Amino acid sequence: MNILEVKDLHVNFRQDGKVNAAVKGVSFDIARGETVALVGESGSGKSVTALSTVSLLGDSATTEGSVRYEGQEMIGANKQLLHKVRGNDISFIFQEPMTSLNPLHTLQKQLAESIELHQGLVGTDVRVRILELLKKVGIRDAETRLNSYPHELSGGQRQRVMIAMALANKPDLLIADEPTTALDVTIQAQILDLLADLKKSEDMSLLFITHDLGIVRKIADRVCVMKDGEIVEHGPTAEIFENPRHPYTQMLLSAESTGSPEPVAEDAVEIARTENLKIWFPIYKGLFKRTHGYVKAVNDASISVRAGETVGIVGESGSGKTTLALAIMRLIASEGGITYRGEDVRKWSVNELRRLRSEIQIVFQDPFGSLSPRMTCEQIIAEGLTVHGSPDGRSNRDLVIEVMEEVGLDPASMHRYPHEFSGGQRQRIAIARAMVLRPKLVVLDEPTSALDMTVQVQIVDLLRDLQRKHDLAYLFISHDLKVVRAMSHKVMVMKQGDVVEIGTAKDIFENPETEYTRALLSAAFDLAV
Amino acid sequence: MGAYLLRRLLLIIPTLLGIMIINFTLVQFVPGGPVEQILAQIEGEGDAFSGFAGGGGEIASGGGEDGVGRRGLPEEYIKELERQFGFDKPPLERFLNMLWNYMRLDFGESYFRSISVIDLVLEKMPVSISLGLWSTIIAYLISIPLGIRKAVADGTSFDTWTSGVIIVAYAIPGFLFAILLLVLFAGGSYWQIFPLRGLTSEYYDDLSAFGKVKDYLWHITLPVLASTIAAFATLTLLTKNSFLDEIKKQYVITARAKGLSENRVLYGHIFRNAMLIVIAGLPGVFISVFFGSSIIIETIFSLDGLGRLGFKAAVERDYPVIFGTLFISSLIGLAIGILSDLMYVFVDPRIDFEKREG
Amino acid sequence: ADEGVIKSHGVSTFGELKYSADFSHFDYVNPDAPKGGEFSSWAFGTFDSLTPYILKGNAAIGAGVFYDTLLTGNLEEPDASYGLLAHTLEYPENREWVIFYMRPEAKFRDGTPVTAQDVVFSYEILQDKGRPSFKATFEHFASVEAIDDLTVKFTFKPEGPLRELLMTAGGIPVLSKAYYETVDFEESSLEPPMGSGPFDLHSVDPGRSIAYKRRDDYWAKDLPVNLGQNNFDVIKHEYFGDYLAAFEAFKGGAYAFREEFSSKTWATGYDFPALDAGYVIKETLADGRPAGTQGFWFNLRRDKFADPKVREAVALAFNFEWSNESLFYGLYGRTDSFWENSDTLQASGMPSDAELAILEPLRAYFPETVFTDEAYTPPVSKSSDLADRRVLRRAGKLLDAAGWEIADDGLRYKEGQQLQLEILNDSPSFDRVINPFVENLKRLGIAAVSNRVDAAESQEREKNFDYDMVTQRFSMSQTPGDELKHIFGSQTVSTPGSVNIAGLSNEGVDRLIRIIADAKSREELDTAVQALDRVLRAMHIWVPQWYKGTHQVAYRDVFGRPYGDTPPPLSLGESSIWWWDEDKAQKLRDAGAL
Amino acid sequence: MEQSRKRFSLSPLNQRRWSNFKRNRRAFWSLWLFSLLFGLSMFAEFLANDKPILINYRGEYRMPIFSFYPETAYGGEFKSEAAYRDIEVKCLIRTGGIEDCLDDPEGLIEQIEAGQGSELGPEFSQGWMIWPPIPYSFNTPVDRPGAAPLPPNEQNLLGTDDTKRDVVARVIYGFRLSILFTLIVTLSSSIIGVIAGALQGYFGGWVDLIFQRIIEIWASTPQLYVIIILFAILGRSFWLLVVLMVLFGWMGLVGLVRAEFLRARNLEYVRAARALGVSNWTIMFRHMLPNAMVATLTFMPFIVTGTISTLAGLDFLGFGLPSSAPSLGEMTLQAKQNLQAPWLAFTAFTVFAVMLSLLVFIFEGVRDAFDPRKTFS
Ligand SMILES: Nc1ncnc2c1ncn2[C@@H]1O[C@H](COP(=O)(O)OP(=O)(O)OP(=O)(O)O)[C@@H](O)[C@H]1O
Ligand SMILES: Nc1ncnc2c1ncn2[C@@H]1O[C@H](COP(=O)(O)OP(=O)(O)OP(=O)(O)O)[C@@H](O)[C@H]1O
Ligand SMILES: [Mg+2]
Ligand SMILES: [Mg+2]
Repeated sequence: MNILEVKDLHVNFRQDGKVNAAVKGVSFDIARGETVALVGESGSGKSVTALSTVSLLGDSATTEGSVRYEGQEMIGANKQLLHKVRGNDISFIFQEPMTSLNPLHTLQKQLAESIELHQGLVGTDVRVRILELLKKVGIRDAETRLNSYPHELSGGQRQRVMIAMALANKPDLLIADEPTTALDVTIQAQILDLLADLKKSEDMSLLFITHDLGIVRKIADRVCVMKDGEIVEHGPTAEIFENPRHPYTQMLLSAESTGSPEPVAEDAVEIARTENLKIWFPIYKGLFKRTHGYVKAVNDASISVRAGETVGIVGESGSGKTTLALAIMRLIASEGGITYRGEDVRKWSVNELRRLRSEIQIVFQDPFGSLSPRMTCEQIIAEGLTVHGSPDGRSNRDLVIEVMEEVGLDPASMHRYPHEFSGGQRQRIAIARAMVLRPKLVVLDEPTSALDMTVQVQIVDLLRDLQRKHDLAYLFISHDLKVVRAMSHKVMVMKQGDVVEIGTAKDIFENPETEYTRALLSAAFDLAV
Repeated sequence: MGAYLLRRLLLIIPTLLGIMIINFTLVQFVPGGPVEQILAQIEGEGDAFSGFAGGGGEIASGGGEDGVGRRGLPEEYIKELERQFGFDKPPLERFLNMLWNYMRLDFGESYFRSISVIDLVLEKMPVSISLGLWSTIIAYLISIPLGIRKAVADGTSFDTWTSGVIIVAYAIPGFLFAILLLVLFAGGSYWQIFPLRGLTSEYYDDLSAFGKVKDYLWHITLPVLASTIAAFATLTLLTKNSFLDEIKKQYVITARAKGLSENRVLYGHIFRNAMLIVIAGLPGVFISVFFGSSIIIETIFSLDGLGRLGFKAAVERDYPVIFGTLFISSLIGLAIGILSDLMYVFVDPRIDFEKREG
Repeated sequence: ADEGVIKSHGVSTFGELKYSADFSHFDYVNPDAPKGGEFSSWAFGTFDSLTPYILKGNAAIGAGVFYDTLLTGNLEEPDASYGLLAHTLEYPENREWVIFYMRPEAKFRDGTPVTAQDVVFSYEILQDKGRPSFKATFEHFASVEAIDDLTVKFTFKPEGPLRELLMTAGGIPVLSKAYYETVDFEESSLEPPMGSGPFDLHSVDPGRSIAYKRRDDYWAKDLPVNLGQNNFDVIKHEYFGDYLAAFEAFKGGAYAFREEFSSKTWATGYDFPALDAGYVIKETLADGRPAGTQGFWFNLRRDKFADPKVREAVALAFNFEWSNESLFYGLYGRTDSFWENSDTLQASGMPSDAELAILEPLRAYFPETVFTDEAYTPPVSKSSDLADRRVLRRAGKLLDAAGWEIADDGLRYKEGQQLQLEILNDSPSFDRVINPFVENLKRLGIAAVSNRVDAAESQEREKNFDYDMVTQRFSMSQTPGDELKHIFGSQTVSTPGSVNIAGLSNEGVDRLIRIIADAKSREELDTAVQALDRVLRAMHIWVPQWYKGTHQVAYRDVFGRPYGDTPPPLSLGESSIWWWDEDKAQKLRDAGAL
Repeated sequence: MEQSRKRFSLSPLNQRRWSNFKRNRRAFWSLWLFSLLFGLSMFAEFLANDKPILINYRGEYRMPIFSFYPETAYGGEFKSEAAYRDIEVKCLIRTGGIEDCLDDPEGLIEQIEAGQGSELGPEFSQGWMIWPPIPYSFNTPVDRPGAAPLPPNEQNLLGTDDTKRDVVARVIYGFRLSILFTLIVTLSSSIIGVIAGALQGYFGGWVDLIFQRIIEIWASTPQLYVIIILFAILGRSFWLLVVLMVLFGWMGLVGLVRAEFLRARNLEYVRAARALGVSNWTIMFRHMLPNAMVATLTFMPFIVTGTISTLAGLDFLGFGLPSSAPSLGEMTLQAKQNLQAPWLAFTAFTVFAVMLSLLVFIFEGVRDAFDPRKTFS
């Protein structure tokens, strides 16, 4: 019996009288205990389809068609039914974990809420259950983390909280929208195992939306391929992978970031370096917020990057990569030396720093959060230009159009607000914003996590292209080791705030020194096989 | 945070000092002083309230007591008065004296009554608390849920008509409304349902506990109604707009996806995010509960509260009362300011007060 | 006794007394008035003390009822006093001292006798610690001594206004010395103070109401001066913070007697159910006292007002008739004299021979019109239009004559100086009177403005004579005397804080005041006052305003009173000589209106 | 659309906002109505005045609203400004300055009306005047018999106030005065307040600490005394009150804006803007302010009316504008003192209610237009 049947689903967004069709007649179903993967182009309507199953789209969307959960019609269903089904029967893991948690509630509160609501547990039982869940999703020191707020967590940690929340009530159907994008491969494997367990023990069904075809191949029973709001092809996983019929599917399957970066010139100047960088976050306790201990995000990181060089930073989730990136950008306070082109920027005043900003750029791990909600795409991308002037005297508008095309965004959508884009589109806006300034050094924090393979290839090519042309230096943070390998000259491996290994990409990937790196690599490349 | 708090607490001292200096200096330049007030009183003038309390006689007051109006006060007695008030001393000396006394929490006595400033304030508190407490409670109890409902029902006819009602209510000048209530429901021409003045009846002390409560509520109905009528608009619309800002955010969808009921989503999740300003304003509201005052409503309903006290002291140049109440209320205000900043952090733990640069 | 020493049961300014020593009661009372019932009225604002006579605290209205005085007045004779605590007084013809012989039966409320020591004590403490006005009152007292327990002697400074001082002495409230040994006189309190007066405290609800109850054991209740008075068992004053609320309360029956001072309320407010049903009576009764001397006073200290023509012109711009009709419901009369509403004191027509006899020697000091014209009366303007062309024409001519010519901008200048006029005002209810006046002044080309300030500022500016024109009212005595020199005399012209608002400094006026103060008989006095009135009016030192020679009252129909439509000239005596009429009250009760 | 872009050269975002705003009919019409009323009131002198708009006197055109003419310029007797409402002056103008007007104006006017003007002799030269629809200014006493306040009739559509001045005229001028006053005050104090709050919230640290203390000190200054002192020194005037109100009014928003900024400065997009090298100023006002404006925008209409009410309150207590000034506050006070004249209360209330509703609706529209997530059908 099918647990979910979607028939001829249409979703339209109204905006300024215009209608924008995001989903155009999608039909599929999921049987009990089955895993269906929804793959496809970024912006093709996967998330929208998922959200519309339990009416979670905003007012601006009109949904037509039929979504039946265990035979009950969900579109236009009454509140009681929706409240009962949501969270208990159908659980969600949202694509953007960074913004999906209530910023003012502690982990414990957010997790406890659904447990209390649907399971009727109270008191210590809840706590026990929460700890159990957190352990399952691989969060270390779960106990000390219970009172953390979302902003104190790394991207991967937040994503795991989301997962724990979704699994808390042992749902019948789990809709997972890119659930592992922010996770390193070992954790990813752990999560996937967990899901598989649950599937087996609870007969859980799974709608899995992802760009990672490796995962699809590993866990999905069936695959639906979406493009432009329609399902262009579907069938059993093996079949699709062996024998893709639709040209887009074929393209998607064949796309892979390969190759390696151009070698760096011997005499390339050093753009930036850090020396023994240390970032500890104090843990506060009590009403008066006395410092109680420290989260040692980064302990002792020394790193250097030269013009035209890409340094890949990999490491388990929560190992301090983002923190390190932010510190290099001087966006958070740190101890230790940071030099930029040989100058010690720590002593720089705010104004001097600002000059620096046109040359070093960052793509944030949380694209949604990093886009001003009340500025349009165009304004956001052009912002840097208005500050620093456009590099070659062309009008901002032209440059914006150009860079949007480069990252694969439709320039026609440049007057939209960030929330009107898909996850992958937002990520590309963030990349466009950084690249339009033609900086010297770009810190890329998970820049491809929400991109499907075709776009990812396009972006990787673009980055390499720019690097070649302009001698750019990249600090490339990613869990996707394939992309790292394709991009990096040097790789740095981090673990719990420590740099465990650093070396050329070749060395690291071929002769990892530490056990940790080896585990990472094997997890990553085993999966791919 | 501890250091910040300490800093804030220590800064209270210079702030208070600054307030007192500014005020003291200012007062030196105000035309007329308590002596003039006494002269005016002796001549039968100088009631601060008759002007807007409807004392519109065209026969000027004059003459005053004992025919002094016909005679005027000899200059030396004016001097004597000044000496009594201490105005013969140089300002600096007076100021330092005052500070020294205040440091010992001795706020002195009113120039015009044998009552210490503290007792005077305490005497007026019941009225102010009655007005402040009830109207605040009513305003909050109605405005916040209403605002939330309006946010949820944004653009519907419910939203429209409630807006209409609260706006019209806001637009009614409070004192006009008060007068209207008084004439209609307490006056001698229409319905004599409510009492005209006061907080309690004369025979209050003889009433049973329940009777006392009833009597009290019966008395404050009209004044509270009059002072609350305008209070809904801002709070309701603020609530509504704050909610509108949050209601479509991603985390709300998460909350909904958990299967929470609409009310739990609204009150459990959005509320804290949306209402930072309202919640953090609560300590401030606390002040208005205790020191809330409206001269005009107090006047119309013959209530003797802090509103009248303050205005009277200002007009009569009753400096001990002015400075005393100023000092007390500033002190409380500064403390409340700290509290309210702490509330920010309590509501939104991401907030801190440290220096941030570009 | 010495020659020329007078011993009497009473005294008046010129010695004449209507009632002889053996009178049984005042004519205007009903000696058999029934006792009982309650009289209630209202008061504005709040009170917080029961101790009058000191600066601190806002004493409840009527708080003087706790005390007796040595002498007491009545409601017929403006300046006669009869013994109350004193049965006899003794004074020389020049009135430089007075001895009061006190009644031995006089007792304080606690039963202790009232003695001469108490009188001395009262004088001293009032002088030392009482309201500063007592200092002014006692300015010319030289000494007060108790000759024995029941005899007290006041001695006055010879330069003082001896004619009145002994009556002033007789008016001192007598406090209990013993009582103030334990109680601090200077601190205000809500404890009823110790006195020998006819009332005791009935109830007090701070800030809201005060009620006094008649003392049945009042030692003096059967004295002739008290007979037929103090008829109510309880006298109550309800306090309201708002005039309208007070009026509403009256309509609703919260208190029984109300005198209306607002022309608007009188004209528009009195049509409520209780009145229509006849439960409330509305009456206009004659007021026999001189009306207050109310007007806009020029500040003659300022050069621009030096020329009387300017002052007259400005006065012409005030259209009383229009104001009366448009703003006051026609309820007021125009004031033209400084002793308006007094037949005997105000000047009229051409000066009489007697007046001339006083005025002639001073001719040089006064404008010629004093002798050639009838006493000045402001012309009657049209009431239909604010601006009466005829009157404004006259005013314009006067200004032209004074050298203030209109320039091309329509404003008046003299020697490059603009004619400006600021009317200082501290009463919001006067705005509507002053603004039209200002409009008219502007039509004359005077740059006039109305400036409203708060009471203390106004007081400060008045104290320092920093104004062009200001509204002031003096309640003039029936028996004017030495005090006139404070208002019109040159001695006070530059004393800050004096009541010489106009800044008058005229030798002739000073001499006239002297004559008034020295008048030996009422006729002499009347003539002299008339002469002064005539002179002052001719000098145009003010813009006279208006007066009301009546009491406008409304009351529940529960009272009886000893007179019909003509009350005693000095007061209605509503709370003292009226009484509670149980029959009427019963009728109202039956009708459910009480 | 194309055209409007050229005319205002709106950015596409602002176009989107503007079209969103327009789609909110209520807000849109409120804006129109408000602009209309405001615009009309700017021409108050032509709507309600005690001087004619245009005079033809002996063939010469005169506009007394702009220029000063003494009565003598019309053949009259006074050298001060002609009182055009006087029947005598009217007669003078219509007859071309015939002196008999000063004695029997009614008769002469009748004669002209009967068409026998030419019989008045060679001096006669027919003139005319165009009067504003309401022939009273805010301070003109109305020539109607009876005691003020007079009830409405065809001569005074809303009756007169307690000084016998036409209420319609006073409302027109009062509206202008109040609106101008409040717009200037609100605008200035909001700008100052928002900037101050933004600086404090954004920078935090000592900037915040010191600034807050200054505000605390300043806020405890007794306004009433400052007003009294400055009035005593400088005299009562509109501009002085404006300055005073701004001086004390700007603190109202500081707390709110500060709080919003304290929160917003931690958000990721601020960090992103910082990473872009955007200046602090731009971050504050381009990135954060639009997101931290909820409270400000909500409060704005209330600040506007609140300012009017404060002005009214000051008038009420006697520390406001000069009493002859046409203030809505004075009208409310009169309404309270003259309950027997309900037209005063009615007028005051209506003016306030209309003004407030319009403002609230307008600002609601603005808020919605700036809300990226708001959808319009
Ligand atoms: N609120 C909205 N208003 C208007 N358009 C929207 C809105 N939300 C999404 N869209 C559009 O709908 C389309 C589908 O979006 P959706 O989020 O489903 O994409 P997706 O398949 O999940 O892509 P990604 O893999 O990048 O997350 C996109 O083109 C997006 O721009
Ligand atoms: N503001 C903060 N306060 C306290 N702890 C923090 C804060 N920000 C980050 N941390 C902690 O610092 C550690 C490193 O976080 P960081 O975001 O650098 O991880 P990451 O390597 O980027 O991980 P991911 O791959 O999951 O994004 C984490 O344990 C995180 O919880
Ligand atoms: Mg998506
Ligand atoms: Mg990270």
